[in-house]
Amino acid sequence: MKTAVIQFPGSNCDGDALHAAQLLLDQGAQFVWHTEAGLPQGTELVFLPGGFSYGDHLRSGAIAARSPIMQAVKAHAERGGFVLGVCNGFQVLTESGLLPGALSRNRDLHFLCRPVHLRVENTGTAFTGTYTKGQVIEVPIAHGEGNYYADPETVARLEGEGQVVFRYVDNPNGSLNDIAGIVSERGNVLGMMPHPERAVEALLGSEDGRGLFDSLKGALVSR
Amino acid sequence: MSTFKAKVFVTLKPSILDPQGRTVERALSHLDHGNVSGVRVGKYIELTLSGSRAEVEAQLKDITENVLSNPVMEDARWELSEQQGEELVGA
Amino acid sequence: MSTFKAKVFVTLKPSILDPQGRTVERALSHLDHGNVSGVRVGKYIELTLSGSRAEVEAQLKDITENVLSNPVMEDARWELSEQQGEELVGA
Amino acid sequence: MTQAATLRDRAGTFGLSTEEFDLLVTRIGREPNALEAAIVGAMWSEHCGYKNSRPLFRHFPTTGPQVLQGPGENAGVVDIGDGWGVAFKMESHNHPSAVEPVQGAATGVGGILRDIFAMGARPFAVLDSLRFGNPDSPRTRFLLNGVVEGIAHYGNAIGVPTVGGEVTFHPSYQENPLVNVMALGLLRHEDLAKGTMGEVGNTIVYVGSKTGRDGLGGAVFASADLSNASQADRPAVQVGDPFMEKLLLEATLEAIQAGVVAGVQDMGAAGLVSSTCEMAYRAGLGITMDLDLVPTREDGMVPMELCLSESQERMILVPVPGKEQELLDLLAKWELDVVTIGQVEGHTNYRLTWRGEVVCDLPVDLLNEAPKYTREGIESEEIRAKRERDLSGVPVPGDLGAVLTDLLAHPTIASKRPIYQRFDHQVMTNTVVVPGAADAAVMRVKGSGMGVAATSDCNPRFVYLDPYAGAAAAVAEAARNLACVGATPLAITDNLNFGNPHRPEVYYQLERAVHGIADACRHLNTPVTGGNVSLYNQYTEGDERVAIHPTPTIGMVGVLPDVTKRATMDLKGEGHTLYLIGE
Ligand SMILES: Nc1ncnc2c1ncn2[C@@H]1O[C@H](COP(=O)(O)OP(=O)(O)O)[C@@H](O)[C@H]1O
Repeated sequence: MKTAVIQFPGSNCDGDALHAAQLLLDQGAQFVWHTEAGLPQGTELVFLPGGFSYGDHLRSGAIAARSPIMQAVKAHAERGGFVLGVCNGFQVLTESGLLPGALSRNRDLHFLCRPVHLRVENTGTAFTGTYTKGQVIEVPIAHGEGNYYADPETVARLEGEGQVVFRYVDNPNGSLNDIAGIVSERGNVLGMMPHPERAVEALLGSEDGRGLFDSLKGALVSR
Repeated sequence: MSTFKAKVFVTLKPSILDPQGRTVERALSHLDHGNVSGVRVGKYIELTLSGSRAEVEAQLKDITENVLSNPVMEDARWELSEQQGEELVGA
Repeated sequence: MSTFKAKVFVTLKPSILDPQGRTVERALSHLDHGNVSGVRVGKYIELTLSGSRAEVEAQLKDITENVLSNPVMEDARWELSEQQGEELVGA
Repeated sequence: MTQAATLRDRAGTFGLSTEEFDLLVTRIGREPNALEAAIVGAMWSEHCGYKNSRPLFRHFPTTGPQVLQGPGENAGVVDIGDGWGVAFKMESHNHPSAVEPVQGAATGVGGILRDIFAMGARPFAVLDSLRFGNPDSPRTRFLLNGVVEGIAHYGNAIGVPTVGGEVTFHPSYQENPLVNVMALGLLRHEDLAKGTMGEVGNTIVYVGSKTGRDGLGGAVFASADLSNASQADRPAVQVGDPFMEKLLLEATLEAIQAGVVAGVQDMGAAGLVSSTCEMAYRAGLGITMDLDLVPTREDGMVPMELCLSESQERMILVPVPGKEQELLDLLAKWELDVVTIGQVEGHTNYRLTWRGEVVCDLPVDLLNEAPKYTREGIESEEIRAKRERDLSGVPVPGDLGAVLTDLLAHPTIASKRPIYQRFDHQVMTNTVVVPGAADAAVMRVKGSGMGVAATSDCNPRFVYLDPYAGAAAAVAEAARNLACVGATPLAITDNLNFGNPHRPEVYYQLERAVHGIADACRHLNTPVTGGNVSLYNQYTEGDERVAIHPTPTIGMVGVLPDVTKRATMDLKGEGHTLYLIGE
């Protein structure tokens, strides 16, 4: 699966995203700098990594969402291409309107880094096909602004359409409905606060994030 | 062409819980300021713009609504005043 | 006893680096707002206080200077207005 | 003459004693101007010149086959095999953190990270060793919360994991907390960079943030007694911007790896002056710089401010001759302020011009060779009595279970999870042994099977009672912590936090602790590759000067040839056997 990892100034999980993509998706995964106007030919997955793009100044993800490459990412998403936004990447997705809602400061105002348990709520997406419904997986979080918010109608729609893909078993940040990750209406854009790319090697404590990458690979084959 | 000084106020929508405001409020009540309530913490941004008034007004509205605030959870308003000569510095 | 609505504005002292303002300014210039300069990002805090005007004024000064701002690196100013009945809610 | 007399009278404001001022006059054969006096004061301060501690350093073992870079550069570097090296160093930001804990701690992280990437190494781990006063006091809560916030703010944003540390509480740190931060970076041997000006004709490039008036005189401030006067010093707060530093880090490493950098150093204490002075000294050459070219954040800045400002996130790069434009082009991508401000000269002076005039012209050697003071240490009678106290009469508590729960409840011993979970300890996806899993952290080296382990340790109460044995024990504890995760100890960095060295009982502690560290390192074959000294950690209580507990923090690095063989301390299963080894 041809993967483009977008690098914004201040991204700091870009290397981790690339490492996971190269390990599990495609040796040829590559970085794309935020000032580029287009994605590399044949890009199948856009990976918006975690970190602190533009230092999280103003609002996390706000400035990155307005950078040139995001036009290309939007076009890719409109074509049905896969987009995965993790942590800061999720914030960029909401700020750019590719996913609904917003992420605000954690309930207790502190940055939190620790493993959390997620329940897989919908296995009918390209990102979750290899999990079983209701399966609980362990994936680390590391964020200060992961408190998901959307107006009640939007939340009702997300719930009704099965767009809530991952839910915290024990809500660490105050997110509405314990939402940890959502997909777009078409199901091709996933944003999540926890870091699946940090949970793909047993050496680092958990392999539960592998399923997401395996699912994507499977989804591509069955397309 | 003139120079304008703008002040932008960004606040969380009233319906949204403000954990920071709540924390400040709690801290104040521990400090014997129990008569303080309704604390909300927002952003205050100062900027200087140059151009004609009409242009600058349109631009500021755009910047305020589309960059400086996120309409999903924030309200924003702005004030604009024309600056003369040296007065620009300071404030 | 009356109810007052206070607005507090906290800004970094002019001599102190404002990384946030600097980043926002640069981002705006990339978004074709090159005529924007002097961006400073501070805090805007709203609170409600009850008491006599004199008490509340003294209290607000104290809160502003010692809790809401860090005098080591920030300046703060406040505005106070008396509220009647239902007007309290909303900005 | 009258003006010179005035300068001499206020030598103290430049951090110079009258004797030192006279020495300066003798050495240069004329009266210095105020800027020169201030520059000398900064360069001869404890922070930059180590005038009280350097004579003791010769006791340290500093060599070994594993040492790629010993003391004297921005950081030490050890060889871990397969062409990889680890750069590491520890630094204190005690006094700034006492004044403004968030920014004080944050800029402490920023400063030590710059030391690491100035060596050409990519920072890949941070550890923090923190000491606070009485855990129940509001001031301690304020400081602790602020310091943790500051470390998190900077480390998390720049994307270097904070993988370990320690937090202890003791009343001696009530006013003067200790914030020691250690950083590690990974490099290929061929990328090892040096803080040198290189050769005559090289240009000097300033890169990073603009210079403001912040942190002005911080070097002097950091070495001065912390007293109520520090309230007035408060505007001396420096604000850090991890975002800017991230850009600087990427730009610097890219430039070093592109082979266009002959020398590099960060601007730390005493800012522009100390970085360029040290680089000139290492090259044995003079330089000329034009202060008018320094990018400024504010109007009307004067030479004293331009020279000594401690604005954060700034570096000096010296391009490889002929690659100047390549370097400037490369830096432009990162949108940093970049300007060529001077060049390396055939003479041996440190020469600065401003508005067309020479405003400083001093020998590079003089600036870098601070007078050294060997003082006499005398053990405090009071402490000796405490140490020698006969403990045989102390009754054994009846309910040892209750004692155990009391001990476990003490904040120094209790779980530090509420602290370390505020630090991103996994970014970079290398952290194999995370905080809480063992007493040392282990990071893998991607692209090899190896692991690097690190720990920081010191038991100040032990050092207080017996500086020699206590300091040696800190080294031994660090080595044990590494052994317990399966790593072979390689080398140490130290951070000597002590009181006022003019006091004989403090100097005694410093001297004995240095000997303790040196001897332990010799036994364990872990040379000292660098370190930092923070003196004058004391405060005024009534009329009395109270020194902190002497705290020589030891940061140790080790290697695991096979990172999958790492060990953690949790019990792995029912029926396993526990052994007690050692005495
Ligand atoms: N300030 C800190 N920052 C990060 N990790 C910390 C900090 N303090 C303690 N830790 C981590 O918490 C764990 C327990 O530390 P500590 O209580 O000092 O253990 P011990 O006393 O057994 O050495 C270790 O993994 C240590 O690295």
